[in-house]
Amino acid sequence: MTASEALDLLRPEIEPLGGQLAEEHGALCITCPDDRVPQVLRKLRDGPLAFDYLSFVTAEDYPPHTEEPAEGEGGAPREVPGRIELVYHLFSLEHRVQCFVRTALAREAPRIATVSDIYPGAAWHERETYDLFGVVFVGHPDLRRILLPDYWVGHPLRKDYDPSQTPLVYTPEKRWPEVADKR
Amino acid sequence: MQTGDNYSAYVQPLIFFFGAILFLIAALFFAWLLRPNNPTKAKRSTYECGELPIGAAWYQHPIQFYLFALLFVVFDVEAIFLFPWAVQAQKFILRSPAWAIFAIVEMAFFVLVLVIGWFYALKKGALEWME
Amino acid sequence: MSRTLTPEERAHATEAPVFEEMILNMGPQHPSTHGVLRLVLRVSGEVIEECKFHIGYLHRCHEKIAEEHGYLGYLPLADRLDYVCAGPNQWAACLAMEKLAGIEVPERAEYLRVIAAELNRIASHLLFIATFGNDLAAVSVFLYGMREREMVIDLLEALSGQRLTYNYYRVGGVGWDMPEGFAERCREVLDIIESRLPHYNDLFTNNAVMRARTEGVGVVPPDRAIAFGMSGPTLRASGVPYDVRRSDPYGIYDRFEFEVVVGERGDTFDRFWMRVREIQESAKIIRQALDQIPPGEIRTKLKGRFRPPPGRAYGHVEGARGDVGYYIVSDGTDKPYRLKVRSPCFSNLAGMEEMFRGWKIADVVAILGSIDIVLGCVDR
Amino acid sequence: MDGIELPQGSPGPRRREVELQEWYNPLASANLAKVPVVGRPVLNWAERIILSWARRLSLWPILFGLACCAIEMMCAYAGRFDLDRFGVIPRATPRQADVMLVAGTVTHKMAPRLRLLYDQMPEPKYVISMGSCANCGGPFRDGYHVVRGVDLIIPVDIYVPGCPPRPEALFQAFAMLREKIKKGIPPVAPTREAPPGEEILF
Repeated sequence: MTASEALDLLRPEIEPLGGQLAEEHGALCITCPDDRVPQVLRKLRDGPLAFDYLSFVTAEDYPPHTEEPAEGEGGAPREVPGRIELVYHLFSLEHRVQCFVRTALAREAPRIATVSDIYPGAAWHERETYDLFGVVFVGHPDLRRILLPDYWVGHPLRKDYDPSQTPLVYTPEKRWPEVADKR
Repeated sequence: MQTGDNYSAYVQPLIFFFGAILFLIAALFFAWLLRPNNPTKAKRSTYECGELPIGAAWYQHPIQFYLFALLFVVFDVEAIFLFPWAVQAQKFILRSPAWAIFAIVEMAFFVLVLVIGWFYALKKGALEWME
Repeated sequence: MSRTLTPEERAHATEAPVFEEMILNMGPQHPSTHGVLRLVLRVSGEVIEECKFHIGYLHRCHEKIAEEHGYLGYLPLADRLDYVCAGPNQWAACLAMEKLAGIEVPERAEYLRVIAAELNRIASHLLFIATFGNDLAAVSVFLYGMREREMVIDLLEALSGQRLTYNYYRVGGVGWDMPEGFAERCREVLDIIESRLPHYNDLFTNNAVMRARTEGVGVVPPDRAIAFGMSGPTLRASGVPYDVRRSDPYGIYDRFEFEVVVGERGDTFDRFWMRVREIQESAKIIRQALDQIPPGEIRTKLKGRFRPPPGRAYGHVEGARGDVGYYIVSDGTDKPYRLKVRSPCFSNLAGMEEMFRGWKIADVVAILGSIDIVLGCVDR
Repeated sequence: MDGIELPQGSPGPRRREVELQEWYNPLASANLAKVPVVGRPVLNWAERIILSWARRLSLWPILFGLACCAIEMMCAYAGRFDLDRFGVIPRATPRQADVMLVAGTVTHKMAPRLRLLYDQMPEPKYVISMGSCANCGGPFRDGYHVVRGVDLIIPVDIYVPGCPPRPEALFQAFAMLREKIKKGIPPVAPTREAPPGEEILF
């Protein structure tokens, strides 16, 4: 089944939930407001196309930047607020269709409802997105850092992350004492 | 000790006995003398795959561990008795068939007694792990 | 004189034995965790009550380094993601980059990519058989598996000059061409390996102890496997025929006829048997590829620096452990704005936390070995 | 510490008379006081000849692979490139190991565990840093979570370049280590009691 057929098959179901559907590189792409994500995913999973396979959940960080007006109309450069875009990639096993669900969150304190009750596999992906981006998933059974040690400060994959936030023990300057004199 | 009593047969095992003890003591003594000695707190910490151990190890171990250990000891001791018998059995077998049967039956009886014990444990379910 | 027990005494006497629990730590340094994975097991006696994974001991910041080093700077590091089966990782990265830039790959390069990827898969499955035997204390299987793997590694070394991280795939094609005499040598090695698989069966697969320890142990039901996003032989062993080469075809896999191996019970033995059977399937593919390979150039030259137009692309490939994917967002410069690696072992491991409940400690080693995780791929 | 200043990885000083550091020579420590004066040269000779012969021909590394180099290490242990013939048998616990073969990338989460494992090994112990990740951070040097070289954590005796180094490079590493023991050059630094402020942070 190609993406375009899937598109109009799903349009009546997703449109009322405020999702815009598009077709990109042969994959379905749905952008929807962040509070509607659990319903959209539940409908996709239980819907006609049965997207039962959650491939991954990740985020993209867009820091605030000033945008010059297009050449046409003048006006002061607009200040685009920063946002974090979440990406859910779904796959339907028997219909062989891919689907990206995208949503945008505020950049300072990104919060969104968890989908680990719909897809249990999302639990670890959400923990990793929390660990590397700082997106808090409300209702997650066990939201802690999965990759980085607990004493880590800051979320590394954000564009404005500077590594010096975390006091590290094993750095060239702060060497384990008895090894220092050997260098 | 009247003259004529011949204890020469005991000399060889005694030499063997004291030689073994002497060898043991010498090995331990030289090891203690030559090994570096550099204990630190980190070295004495318990090895838990590279982590600091969680919780105490002194807890009520389930009784099944004890059963397994008991069965192991029984059959280990049996193996220890088998080795010297196996060395001597060759003489008996080469001497004559009658002696050969005697040697085999003797050890078979010993093994049979333990097999009965093992069979009892097996049927009693001591070898399965009870949830 | 004996007296009858009062009801509560009877209840107390016949209630199930309650053992005290102990926290057992199969920590980062452990022979059977295939790398630096830490399992914290809450154990009552021998039976496991609960298991928690601690990962991140090999988190090498692939995604942050990709944003700093750029596309072609990151490509060699893609090998070091799943370093046991290095080829397909790079193929997935190249696939995503080619989708972004819209680059065509010449015919011969497509065939060379298939040959290299399938040789990688055979080498990885042979290493799996070796380490799985080692986990079940059959050390001679380790030596047999590695002996066969050395022959395949020699072939890959002839292709790319490296033993483990081949750096063979380029954006738009392949790095080097097949040396002459490679095809015959490759067929020879495949025949030798296929003739030796029955030896493995007699030595290991039909061994009663191995069967007792793996059949019916650690069963992964199909719906839980799909719900956790598992992929590769671990998913197919549970009866779900999801193989990226068939479900979402890439490259020229539709030209070869091979069979997607599917298991029935989804237990540890099926997961092992999937990989043995997949070696035969990969050998079939390589032979067909070697017969049909056309002459021609092996790479489309990139004009100047590689700067794909802004956009998003997702390319995924069937690695030895499952569905390896690269989700790349480009903003027009030669550095990716965001590069997300979808690693199969991460999802395979996620689903395993609940599979250990109720099994004994010795079974943990067998189950963990059968899902064949590589920690570079889990921690990225 | 006033030990011998050694350029890393070099075969060692040319001087015939090697001055053993105080902590390494077991006879210099508490044991020596127990030995009558006349016996000391004999034990010195025993240490220099017999013990060093025994130590260098049975170097047991910890079974401990971090990343890609671990696969090459496995190939080195397996049938074709057989490390066992040099007496190198991997042991699972640090208590029975002489050599810590760091094969792979060391990350900040793994570093304290690695340090604890190193401390739990009995003296005399040596460290072979295998692969460019362990030598200096290698291809992942710019990672925020990667320690730039294992010699920030533990003193390293032999560095093996390569990513991953071939099994033959590992053979040369063990050969150089045997040479170093034969010359009586002690490991780079002993395990000292960690100073109060610097206990291992977990």
